Amino acid sequence: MLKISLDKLDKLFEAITASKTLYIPVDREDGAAEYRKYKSGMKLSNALNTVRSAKDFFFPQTENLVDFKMDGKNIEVIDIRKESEDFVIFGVRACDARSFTILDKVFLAEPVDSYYKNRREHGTVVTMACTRPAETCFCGTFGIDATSPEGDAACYSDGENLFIEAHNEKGQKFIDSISALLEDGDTAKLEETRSKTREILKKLPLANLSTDSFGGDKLNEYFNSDKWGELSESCLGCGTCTFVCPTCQCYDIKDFNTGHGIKRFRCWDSCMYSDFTKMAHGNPRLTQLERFRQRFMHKLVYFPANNNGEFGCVGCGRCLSKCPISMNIVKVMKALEVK
Amino acid sequence: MQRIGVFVCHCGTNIAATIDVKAVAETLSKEPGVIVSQDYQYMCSESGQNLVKNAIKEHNLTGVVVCSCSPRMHENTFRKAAASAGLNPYLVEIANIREQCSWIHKDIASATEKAIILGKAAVAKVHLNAPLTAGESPVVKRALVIGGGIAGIQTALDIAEAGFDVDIVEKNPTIGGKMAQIDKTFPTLDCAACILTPKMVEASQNEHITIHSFSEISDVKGFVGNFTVTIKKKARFVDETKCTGCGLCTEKCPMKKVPNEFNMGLDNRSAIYIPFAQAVPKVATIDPNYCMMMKTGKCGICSKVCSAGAIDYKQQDQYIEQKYGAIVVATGFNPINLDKYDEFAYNQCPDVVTSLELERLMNAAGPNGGTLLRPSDKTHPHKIVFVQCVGSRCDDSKGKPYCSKICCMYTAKHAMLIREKYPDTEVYVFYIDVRTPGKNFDEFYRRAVEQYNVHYIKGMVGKVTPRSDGKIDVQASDLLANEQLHIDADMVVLAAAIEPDKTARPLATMLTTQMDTNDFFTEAHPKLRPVESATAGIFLSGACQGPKDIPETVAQASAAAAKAIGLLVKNSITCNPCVAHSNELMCNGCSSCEKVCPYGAITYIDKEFKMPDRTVAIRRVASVNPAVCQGCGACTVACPSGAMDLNGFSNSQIIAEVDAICK
Amino acid sequence: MQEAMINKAKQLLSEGVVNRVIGWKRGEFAYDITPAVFENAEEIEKSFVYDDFTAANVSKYLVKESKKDGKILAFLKPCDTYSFNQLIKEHRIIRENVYIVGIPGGPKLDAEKIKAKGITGILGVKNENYTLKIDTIYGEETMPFYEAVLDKCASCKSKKHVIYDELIGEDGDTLDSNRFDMVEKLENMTAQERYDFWRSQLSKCIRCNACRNVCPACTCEKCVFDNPDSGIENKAPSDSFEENMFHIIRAFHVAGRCTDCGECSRVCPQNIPLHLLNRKFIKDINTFYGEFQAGEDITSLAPLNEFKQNDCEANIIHERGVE
Amino acid sequence: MQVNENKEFQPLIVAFCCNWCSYAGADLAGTNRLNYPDNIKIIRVPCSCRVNPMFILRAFQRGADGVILCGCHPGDCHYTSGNYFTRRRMTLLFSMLDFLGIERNRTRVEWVSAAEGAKFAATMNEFTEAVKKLGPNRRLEDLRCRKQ
Repeated sequence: MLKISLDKLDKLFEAITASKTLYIPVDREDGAAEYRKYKSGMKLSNALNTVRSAKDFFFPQTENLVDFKMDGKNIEVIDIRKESEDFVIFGVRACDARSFTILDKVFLAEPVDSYYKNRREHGTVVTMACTRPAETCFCGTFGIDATSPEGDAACYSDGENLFIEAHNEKGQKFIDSISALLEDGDTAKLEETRSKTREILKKLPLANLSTDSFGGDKLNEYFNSDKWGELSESCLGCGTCTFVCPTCQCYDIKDFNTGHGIKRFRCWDSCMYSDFTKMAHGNPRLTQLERFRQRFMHKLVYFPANNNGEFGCVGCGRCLSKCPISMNIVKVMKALEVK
Repeated sequence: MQRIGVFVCHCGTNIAATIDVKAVAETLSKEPGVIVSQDYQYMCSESGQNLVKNAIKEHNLTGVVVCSCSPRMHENTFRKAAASAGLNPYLVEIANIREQCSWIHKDIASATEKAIILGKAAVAKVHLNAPLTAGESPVVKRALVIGGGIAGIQTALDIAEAGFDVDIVEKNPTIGGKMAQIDKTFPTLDCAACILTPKMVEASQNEHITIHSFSEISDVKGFVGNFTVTIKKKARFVDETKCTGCGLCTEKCPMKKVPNEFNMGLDNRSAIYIPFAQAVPKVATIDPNYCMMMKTGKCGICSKVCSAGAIDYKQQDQYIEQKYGAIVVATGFNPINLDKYDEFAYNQCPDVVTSLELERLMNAAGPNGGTLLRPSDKTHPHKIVFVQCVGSRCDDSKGKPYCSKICCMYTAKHAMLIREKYPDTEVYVFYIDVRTPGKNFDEFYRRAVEQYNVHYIKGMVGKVTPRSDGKIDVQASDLLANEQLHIDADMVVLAAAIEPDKTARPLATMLTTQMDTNDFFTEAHPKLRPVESATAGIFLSGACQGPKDIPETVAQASAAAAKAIGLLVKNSITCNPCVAHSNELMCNGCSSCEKVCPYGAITYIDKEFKMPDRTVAIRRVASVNPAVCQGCGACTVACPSGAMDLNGFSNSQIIAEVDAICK
Repeated sequence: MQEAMINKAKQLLSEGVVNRVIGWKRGEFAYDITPAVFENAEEIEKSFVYDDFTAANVSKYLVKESKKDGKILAFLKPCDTYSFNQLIKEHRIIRENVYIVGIPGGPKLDAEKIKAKGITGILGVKNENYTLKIDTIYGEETMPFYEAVLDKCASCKSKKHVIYDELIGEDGDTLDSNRFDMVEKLENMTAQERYDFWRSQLSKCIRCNACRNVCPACTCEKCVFDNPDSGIENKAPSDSFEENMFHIIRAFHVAGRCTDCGECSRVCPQNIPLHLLNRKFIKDINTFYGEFQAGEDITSLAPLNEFKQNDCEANIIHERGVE
Repeated sequence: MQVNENKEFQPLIVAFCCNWCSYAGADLAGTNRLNYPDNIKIIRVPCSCRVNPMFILRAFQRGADGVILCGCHPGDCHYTSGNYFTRRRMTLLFSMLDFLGIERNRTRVEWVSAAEGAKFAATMNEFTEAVKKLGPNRRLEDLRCRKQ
């Protein structure tokens, strides 16, 4: 496999930025990590995950769709879409990488979301295998191997070198663009690291969590479960879980009056909000219980029902550490599952 | 869809000279919702108003914007015009392009641009105007007059004359006020008591008038047409209903060393007293600070001699609550305290007196039975110096910045009366200016100078020094002769400035009326609404509004009465529809709005609601009484959930204006 | 303490004094505690927890819970009692339906602070003489207890319960906290530095509304930011202005009502120090209008609902400190 | 609001004026032909206490460079107490804006009576100058609203 020494990472990043915009996870002052546009001197974060997932790159929190220019009584419609520039997201973890597959099923199915598609086509996802999973990780539950992340190209570290391999044509192009920096390397140590990580993954507290009880055919079993009341009673109805989630894909379309025109934009929405999918008659889900149930039923039942059994969760664990009242999909699955 | 008409006024050249009104009309015609936009020479003229009215009818307008002078000037005019054309008057907005544009800017281009922006803001606002209907609130057919001087008495008599019940609340044991203390009145020199006391009697006998003497206002709630007032009847320790006013108790009372307020402390009265012979009500009052029985429990003579059994040493303050439709304030004035005026030796020398003290010294019912004697040695004064403007027209903090208005005339009166009665007495008057506008006033003053040879000297008295020989050295400057004078006077009379009664300010707070920095009540408009306060239903009578002489006071008292009657004859009054209202679905019952409401217009009710989660809940929500609310909007900002909004100045309307201006 | 609380809860349930208990429920890990309502002794035995991680302020839940049938037992930490009192003052809680047992408060721990040290794979946390022994997948780690304390507990304002029906343990006093230190530090910066500081903080906002939804002072039926009629409704921080608008207006709406419970900062997934905005208002109120602690009593007027005729003029802002 | 080399920066300033005192004071300034800059655009409110902090932020969002609030002098409020509440609210709000690093001279509260036309004009002249010195509002604007 091709490799580059870890202490030459900055050279690698410089080389990437020569042709494309590069985003890497970096550490913030508060200890958390976030993706930033690479600038010389930035250091790749060692954190397992960023607070916000990588979905922002393809499905940003807010996105302008169309502008209306108003002049007196005249309205002019302006299509503001333009071709994205090529960019690379580096260091995406296996869970987030899988989330793109899930988002693709939503946004690239007919009718295709042209805004999403545009970004997706121009973005190269370079993933990074995990070596230090956290107690909140449960990607294995969804068949994800944290040591073999998907993506256009994948990176693996053995502590000294970074190994890179392509998964597809786009990934190969990426590797070609930086090939001058790469050399062939011995993967013996890497394999050792990976198997060590696999051992750790097996020992994680949530390693035994199973999706066996869930799936597209389980609507009747769970919809009227009496567990929802207890599970949702302390839910604050905030959007934290939704907004840190790499697979949540709901959005609202709103108009913003700038004074001289209208900007029609979409922004993330959360099914936990009381005005989610508000229609002329009001909100279809009137209680927090219903809204709470919606989120988990969607991930565990409705989404697999419509997507050949694929679940709407990748086990990244963000909601486990970020929910203000520590209620999350793991607790829901454990409460509902049939043993 | 809105159908808005824009009307741009030239105001002759007032607007048109600086603003391209055609361009304004043209530009605004392109605003969304505007379907007609016109300009006209004088929009407020009858033909201008017709233009608006016809456009409303012809184009079936849903909103009107008039770009003209200040809304404070003609908003009502155009609202009425709209109403007469069938458009709700509150669908009219004014863009102020005269006072706030054409009159202050010179450059035509920029002034026109600004006028267009102001017009756009008004159009943006009118898009969101809602038709408002004024509510009605019933009127209690009873008036309260606070103060029982000549102003209060006259107001009460006039209101009673119209057939309405009226209560007078007077803080002293008798009504009559300052006028009762005055000897003669200018410019006719007739006796004050002779003209006042019949009115006092008339008031006491009028079936519509109730006099609460020795009483104060302790609380005022409510609003125009429906005030609830708590009156504190102070304990006088004499049962008013039993006392016949025979005066035996006052004769027999052993405690006779009490300074007599009515005679300005120039003589003494007993601890149980009737202020003066013609007092109304003629009822005795015990002064608990001096009464031996009250202080030591030993005496009780008055109780023993009272054949009516009216004495009650254990009497308590009583509180009565009464509803009124209108309130007239007639709290009057007092001469200022002269403690700060050491240069006039007022506190050092008993023969330096104020003009009001002089009134008592000269009055037949006064301490000397009407003979003018020096307070110190009871001798006739042969040389009297009058000092004008003591504390009036002062720049410093000691006195008052205003002219007390009555001093010039009463001093001329005093001088004339003294010269008339004691021709051997020399009278000097030191003045800054002599101000005698008024019917027969200047003639009166000239008589004092020409006929009675009163020495008027333009100049101020610098220092008054009591001498050991009993004379008073008055050091003054004669500005016309440009020389320093020393006069060895026997008496000095100070024309002390007058100021509002000390009870006025707390009262104003209770009434939520405005006062100026001198504590005079502020009228709603200095020219056009001189007897109304800015608070609806509160009227102003007499010197509480500013210094006045008796004829002016009486005139204003009758005017205030007329205004109060005008209110009382109505069965109900139309309320200002620009009031706050609470969206009960949003209200969370936190009480913030109630806490900031100056009118107590907000109450809370427990109401059953179908909640969004299908449950039924009883919630505490705010409810605004539209008759009480005056529309300030304090509550709208105190409300965190935005449940409180204000008609006519709603959040969305103001935001629309902001947006239009910042566009 | 947990034992005493469980016994008290079981006792009050069996005596029929209350029919429900609000407290905290054990989670998957050492730190993921969820506020919960317990209806019987078994549930309590099974999952009731009170330890170094039970930081959540449960008083806001009582807005809803106190309107249900029967009386509920609430275990309130000293800081929680201020929130509770403030809610009574604003007529949001029916006092008679709540039985309050005052319990000693923090300092409570912040799992994020442990994780920020690079400690991961946490399986258990023990406090041994104020050293945390953290059992992880990768072996045992240690760190000083006080380095893992929640910000809100690090500057505790009071150990005193301002309202309770009974207490477990001793009541404490109000404390001279250093809670305004950071506000002061910011005040002493230049406007540009302050601007940069807040930009870097507020730009992290993802508008999840956790701060608002957890806030015991934010109990509006419908928040202005959720109400399209308010003119400022928005779901996303579409522009840096929106970030400012949301946080300024939210802080203003709770000014004089915020008890400084610190929940806003505790729950922020982006670690924005939102409590500094509230503390700025509290500090200003104390300076301009006299010491005021929201929630201390249920009668005093909120500083923005009263005034003095000789209050300082707004332009005092222009005259002081660094621009 | 344009900045170019030939032309001095012309700030946009929103003035909220209470109907009873300051709006009347502005009228009086007009009646007396007392000039003040056309940068000032007045919005009439019944009382200064009607002004929600929201309105002020909204103005800045939409491109205002300064906001001034005028009301009756303390003690003279037509509604007796409105401006006292205004004073507290605005003191805290302005202090908060300052705390966030927004230039403090962009906001102002002034008490102007119906009789103080001259004071109104002078205040507006002075405030406009102060805002001019600061240049365009960048820290509290909404880029979406900026004119192209």
